[in-house]
Amino acid sequence: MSVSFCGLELAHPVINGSGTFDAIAARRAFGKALDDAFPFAAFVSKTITLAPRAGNPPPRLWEAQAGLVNSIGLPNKGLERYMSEDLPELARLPAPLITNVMGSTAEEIAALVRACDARDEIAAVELNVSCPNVKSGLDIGADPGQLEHVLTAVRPALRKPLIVKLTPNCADVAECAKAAQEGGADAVSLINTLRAMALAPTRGHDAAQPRAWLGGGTGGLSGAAIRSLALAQVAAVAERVTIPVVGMGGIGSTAHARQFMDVGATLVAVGTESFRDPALALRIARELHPQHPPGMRRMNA
Amino acid sequence: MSVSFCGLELAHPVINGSGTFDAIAARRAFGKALDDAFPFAAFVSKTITLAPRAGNPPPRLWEAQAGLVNSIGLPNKGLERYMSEDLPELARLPAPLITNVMGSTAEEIAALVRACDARDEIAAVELNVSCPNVKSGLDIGADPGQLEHVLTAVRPALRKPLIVKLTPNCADVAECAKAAQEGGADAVSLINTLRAMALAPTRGHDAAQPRAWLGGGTGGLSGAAIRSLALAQVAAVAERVTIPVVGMGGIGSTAHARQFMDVGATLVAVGTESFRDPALALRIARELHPQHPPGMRRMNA
Amino acid sequence: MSTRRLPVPPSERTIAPFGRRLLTVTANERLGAYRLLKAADPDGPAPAAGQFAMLAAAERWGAGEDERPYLPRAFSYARWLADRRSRRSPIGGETHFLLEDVGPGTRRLCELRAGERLWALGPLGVGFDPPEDERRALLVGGGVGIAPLAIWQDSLGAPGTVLLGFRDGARAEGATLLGDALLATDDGSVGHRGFVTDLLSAELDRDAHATVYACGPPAMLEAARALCAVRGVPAQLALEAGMACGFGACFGCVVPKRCGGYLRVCVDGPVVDAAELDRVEAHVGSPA
Amino acid sequence: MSTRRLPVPPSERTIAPFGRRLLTVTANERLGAYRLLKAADPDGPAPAAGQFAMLAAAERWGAGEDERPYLPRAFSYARWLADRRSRRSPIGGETHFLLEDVGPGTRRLCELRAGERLWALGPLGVGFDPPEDERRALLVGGGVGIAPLAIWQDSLGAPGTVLLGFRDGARAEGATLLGDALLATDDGSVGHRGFVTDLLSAELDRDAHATVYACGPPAMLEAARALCAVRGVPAQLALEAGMACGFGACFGCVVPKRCGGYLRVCVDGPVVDAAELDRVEAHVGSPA
Ligand SMILES: Cc1cc2nc3c(=O)[nH]c(=O)nc-3n(C[C@H](O)[C@H](O)[C@H](O)COP(=O)(O)OP(=O)(O)OC[C@H]3O[C@@H](n4cnc5c(N)ncnc54)[C@H](O)[C@@H]3O)c2cc1C
Ligand SMILES: Cc1cc2nc3c(=O)[nH]c(=O)nc-3n(C[C@H](O)[C@H](O)[C@H](O)COP(=O)(O)OP(=O)(O)OC[C@H]3O[C@@H](n4cnc5c(N)ncnc54)[C@H](O)[C@@H]3O)c2cc1C
Ligand SMILES: Cc1cc2nc3c(=O)[nH]c(=O)nc-3n(C[C@H](O)[C@H](O)[C@H](O)COP(=O)(O)O)c2cc1C
Ligand SMILES: Cc1cc2nc3c(=O)[nH]c(=O)nc-3n(C[C@H](O)[C@H](O)[C@H](O)COP(=O)(O)O)c2cc1C
Ligand code: FES
Ligand code: FES
Repeated sequence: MSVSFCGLELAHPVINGSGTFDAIAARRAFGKALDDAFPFAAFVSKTITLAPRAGNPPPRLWEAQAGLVNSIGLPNKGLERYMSEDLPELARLPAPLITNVMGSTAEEIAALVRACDARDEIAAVELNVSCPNVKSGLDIGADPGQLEHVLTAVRPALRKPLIVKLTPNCADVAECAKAAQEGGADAVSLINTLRAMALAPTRGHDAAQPRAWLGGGTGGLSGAAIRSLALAQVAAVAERVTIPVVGMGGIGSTAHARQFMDVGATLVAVGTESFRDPALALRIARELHPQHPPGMRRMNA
Repeated sequence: MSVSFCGLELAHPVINGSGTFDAIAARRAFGKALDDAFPFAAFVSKTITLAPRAGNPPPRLWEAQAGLVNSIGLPNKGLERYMSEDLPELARLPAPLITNVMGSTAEEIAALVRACDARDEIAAVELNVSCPNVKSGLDIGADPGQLEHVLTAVRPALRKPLIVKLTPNCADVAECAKAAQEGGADAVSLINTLRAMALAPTRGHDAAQPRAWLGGGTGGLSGAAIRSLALAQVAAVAERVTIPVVGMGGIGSTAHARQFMDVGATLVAVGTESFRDPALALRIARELHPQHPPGMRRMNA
Repeated sequence: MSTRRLPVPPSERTIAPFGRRLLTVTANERLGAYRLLKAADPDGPAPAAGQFAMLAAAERWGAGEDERPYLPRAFSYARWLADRRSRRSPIGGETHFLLEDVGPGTRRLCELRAGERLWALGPLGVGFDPPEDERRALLVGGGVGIAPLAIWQDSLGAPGTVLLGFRDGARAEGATLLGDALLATDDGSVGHRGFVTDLLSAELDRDAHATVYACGPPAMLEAARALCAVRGVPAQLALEAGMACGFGACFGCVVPKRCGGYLRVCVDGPVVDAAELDRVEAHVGSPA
Repeated sequence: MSTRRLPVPPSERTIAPFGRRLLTVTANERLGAYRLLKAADPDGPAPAAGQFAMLAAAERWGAGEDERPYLPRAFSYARWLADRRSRRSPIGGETHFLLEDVGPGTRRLCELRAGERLWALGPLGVGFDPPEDERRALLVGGGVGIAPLAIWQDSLGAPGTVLLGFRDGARAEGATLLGDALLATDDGSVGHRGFVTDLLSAELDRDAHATVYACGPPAMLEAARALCAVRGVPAQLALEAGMACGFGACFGCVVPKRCGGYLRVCVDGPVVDAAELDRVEAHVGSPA
């Protein structure tokens, strides 16, 4: 039931959403059982940036209606220590490694991508373009023109497949996907979390100045609550582009995974729902019909 | 506990979301009890267009996780019959009437607005700018420049307060709100439903070609599931504009209403949650503290 | 609760109290493949036959399959037993609903136990009209669609002719909800093997001076509509459609009208004159 | 289920099976203001004291206040009774959790009845380390935070010195979970009127050659940490934080480290050496 994706041969069509599974921490919790029953056909790392980031102050989590609002703030060791400390561990996983990177300028992104290009342990790169532009404050991925421009600049630095993780916080995600394709993306993945907010609970309504619950102020909504929004975005994107699409957003069952493939996703990613059961993706992969017609059709296209 | 909003004196800060309450139909179901305990401080009509619209073919409803996806398709009698048939009935309501209108060109909008200006039964106009632009396909409200341009053109046609109902399907809703203010809006309301999709359920996975469930193809998500997204958008808008903000999106309790006011909404609107209990808005209005600090502060500003 | 059955005044529509109210489950009885949910509705007005209520469990409404249900669900009043104290007032009684488990909402309601509570909004919609010019009432029901015919039979005060169709024997046990009925089952396990509409056409051939009251799956309703149409027999059809609100607010529950456009099942129906429709489409948003 | 209590091998961390598993509730007993939830965990390994599990009701997890809960909730193992059959294997036993109803998730778990099932992922995190150089174990608990001290007392094999603090008498009944403990209550209804940390400082003044094992509200943990720090007494603190996953995936459960940066309570804790922290911040995402 192998699936070919950007030249990679994957055991099945289910991967993880970046930042929703830490294989190294999971090894500490589940031991070798994790490697014996590794749920993902490819492992996507948490977003890596050039410089280390501590992430946002707590609280970082808010539980919403059938969803989760997080403001983790992309904590990571930074490129250098990721390469020296994490890569050897991740290379031992029984699945190809996709490294997710983010930068706020073309130069930063190029440096990240170049570093990934140099390491054989990395099979492909996923570029997170949900990074706020320093000038406009908008995600650099929200403006099709700017996105294509950045990609054209950085694409030559990578000989491996480039997946662009689109931002859902835009007016026309399909247009952004088209721009990514024009810019040289080999695939696009979506959706990332949607901008959300929560206020600290107040017992009764005390006069106390209301304050945001999340240490980061605002956060991103994920999980079951966003599935119908994600399905609409994935369908719109798959209609517009010819490159493969990685669909995600609230996938919590094999039926959900099929829906995303039915609207044109080649791969699906499980994110928040893994928090309810880390082995969920494994169950989905096993239950999925090996050659799922719509998925295959688009892949062989 | 009256609240002043764009020069209107309202009994309390709770109104209805356009298209989520049909006062005329409700009278048939609940009789005069509706008028005796009318839940809304002002009544917002369903969106009215120049020409009559039958709306989308069924199915029009999909129940999502703590949410509803609808593709009603803005059925309405058209401006002329709304004025002749509905207005007399709506004028008898114990609350001022806000007529919600939508057009796809500045000319259409101007005609609608002018007609509303001529009728004393109408206290204010809400302009729904979630209408797809014929050229770009994007909502006319999604592009700040275009929005300000349209508003500047139509604003002179109305001597009454103009509320602009923003579209949430944009990259930067606060920028759109600012544009609305520049264009002459007296208030902005948000959020409208978010583009969503659902596939028809398949018992097991039959080979049958998967098809969209909704007759309209895609629809809009509303209800509890979108509350954290709505709160973030309302907060962002209230920070950017000086005109009053009408906040809505999944409000289902007094606590929720307070949260929207805490982030800067002057009025709140109840929509989908009214479907669970048509008297919900009444309960919220009664439970709300009359002079809610943040709300008042912004109003007297 | 001491109650006695009272013929419900045959008025087309009872006005609902504004706002949902809490009912207390008094019993939840197995009726073959169905559940008969009984609840005390002390503040509810006597419904007109054919009207429905929007129901939701007061606790844990949601968290079923795909985190649903979220919105309340529509159910026909199957019976109304007026409280004795209110013999003179039409307020207060025990209400019965016939439930078929077809998804997360009905599943949750089917598991309610005596003493648990549910939210109800209703009575909603327009019910059945009594027959005109001495026509006999011909009640035709399919599956769980027999529910509104039971209360209609009560309010007519006379058994009349009742034809009921079911998929199988387990479902046919639901027929005990009504007085002496002629049965048909798809598998022939009870009564006539075949469609209830076979019985209907025989009845109409015998005596067409009748008004047909039909409720059931779309295919059955369409067959009944057609049978009546060719014979010029007036028919009132109780329709179903997926609903979000039940009181005309969402415009979600529409079915196409003969004259073009749509009608809202929740406020223009659920009972409609067959003449208003071209045909009964396989409805969506509720079980086929 | 025939079981016998076995001292749990004091290993810092037991590896969890990969994937959540279904447990069956065997009892849900009232313990003053708390509930003691007992469940059969035939496939679960014996946890190390201080470890926790992520729990969710198998049915109707959600649809509470604000449509929550959605994610599972973290609970310390309070006790582990190994199945007799598995005397030689560490697999299979009855697990106990002490619950305080503070919101939609705990409320749902508190209402589970014997025979109902719940999802469990665990044992997770790192537990307590035995005392070194003959120090005595000094167990200090506050409120529902006494839970991990009970299983720690079991696995130490000796009662040791146990100091427990509660808000009131109803909560103080939770103390029966552990062997002979000294009590303090805020309202003085039971034992010392005041803070459990008053008892702790007295104990440390009497004999500071101890290792302190503390679990409870942040204010209590911080007071205990400070008391130990000034006296150079080693302390192991069982922390709490709002969690989404429990296995290091979400980076949501962080607390600031002394040396800067954050540690993840679910994988670097919940039991941490007090020396790793500057101070215990009022944690968020779980009841104060
Ligand atoms: C006026 C009226 C009277 C009724 N009277 C009765 C009665 O007396 N007894 C009775 O048992 N039933 C009655 N029904 C039908 C009942 O309302 C439905 O069976 C119920 O709403 C189903 O809800 P559910 O959650 O159990 O299943 P759902 O899954 O919500 O609904 C089942 C059907 O809805 C569709 N569906 C599936 N998923 C979704 C989704 N996510 N969103 C929208 N649609 C979906 C499919 O077609 C599926 O077959 C009546 C309906 C109406 C309109
Ligand atoms: C390692 C560990 C061990 C634990 N052991 C135990 C134990 O043995 N027994 C026990 O009773 N408890 C224990 N807890 C605490 C328990 O996990 C929480 O009480 C539980 O998660 C609360 O969930 P809830 O849904 O009941 O209440 P919630 O409302 O989810 O949580 C209560 C607190 O979370 C915050 N909050 C409110 N709303 C939200 C929201 N929407 N999103 C995020 N946060 C919100 C507020 O601070 C509130 O006081 C432990 C926690 C941890 C981390
Ligand atoms: C706690 C958390 C952390 C995340 N971190 C990242 C990240 O580092 N990089 C990234 O591209 N996406 C990140 N995401 C987004 C997910 O990869 C995914 O796009 C999103 O959550 C939607 O999928 P889901 O609903 O299945 O979780 C994160 C999501 C969550 C919930
Ligand atoms: C069934 C339905 C119909 C709607 N019709 C309209 C409409 O005609 N015009 C409009 O501006 N908004 C319309 N809306 C959007 C609501 O007014 C509101 O902005 C949105 O539903 C979010 O609020 P809620 O989550 O409280 O429902 C509609 C929403 C629903 C659910
Ligand atoms: S169900 Fe909402 S209009 Fe009929
Ligand atoms: S709870 Fe997810 S990392 Fe700790």
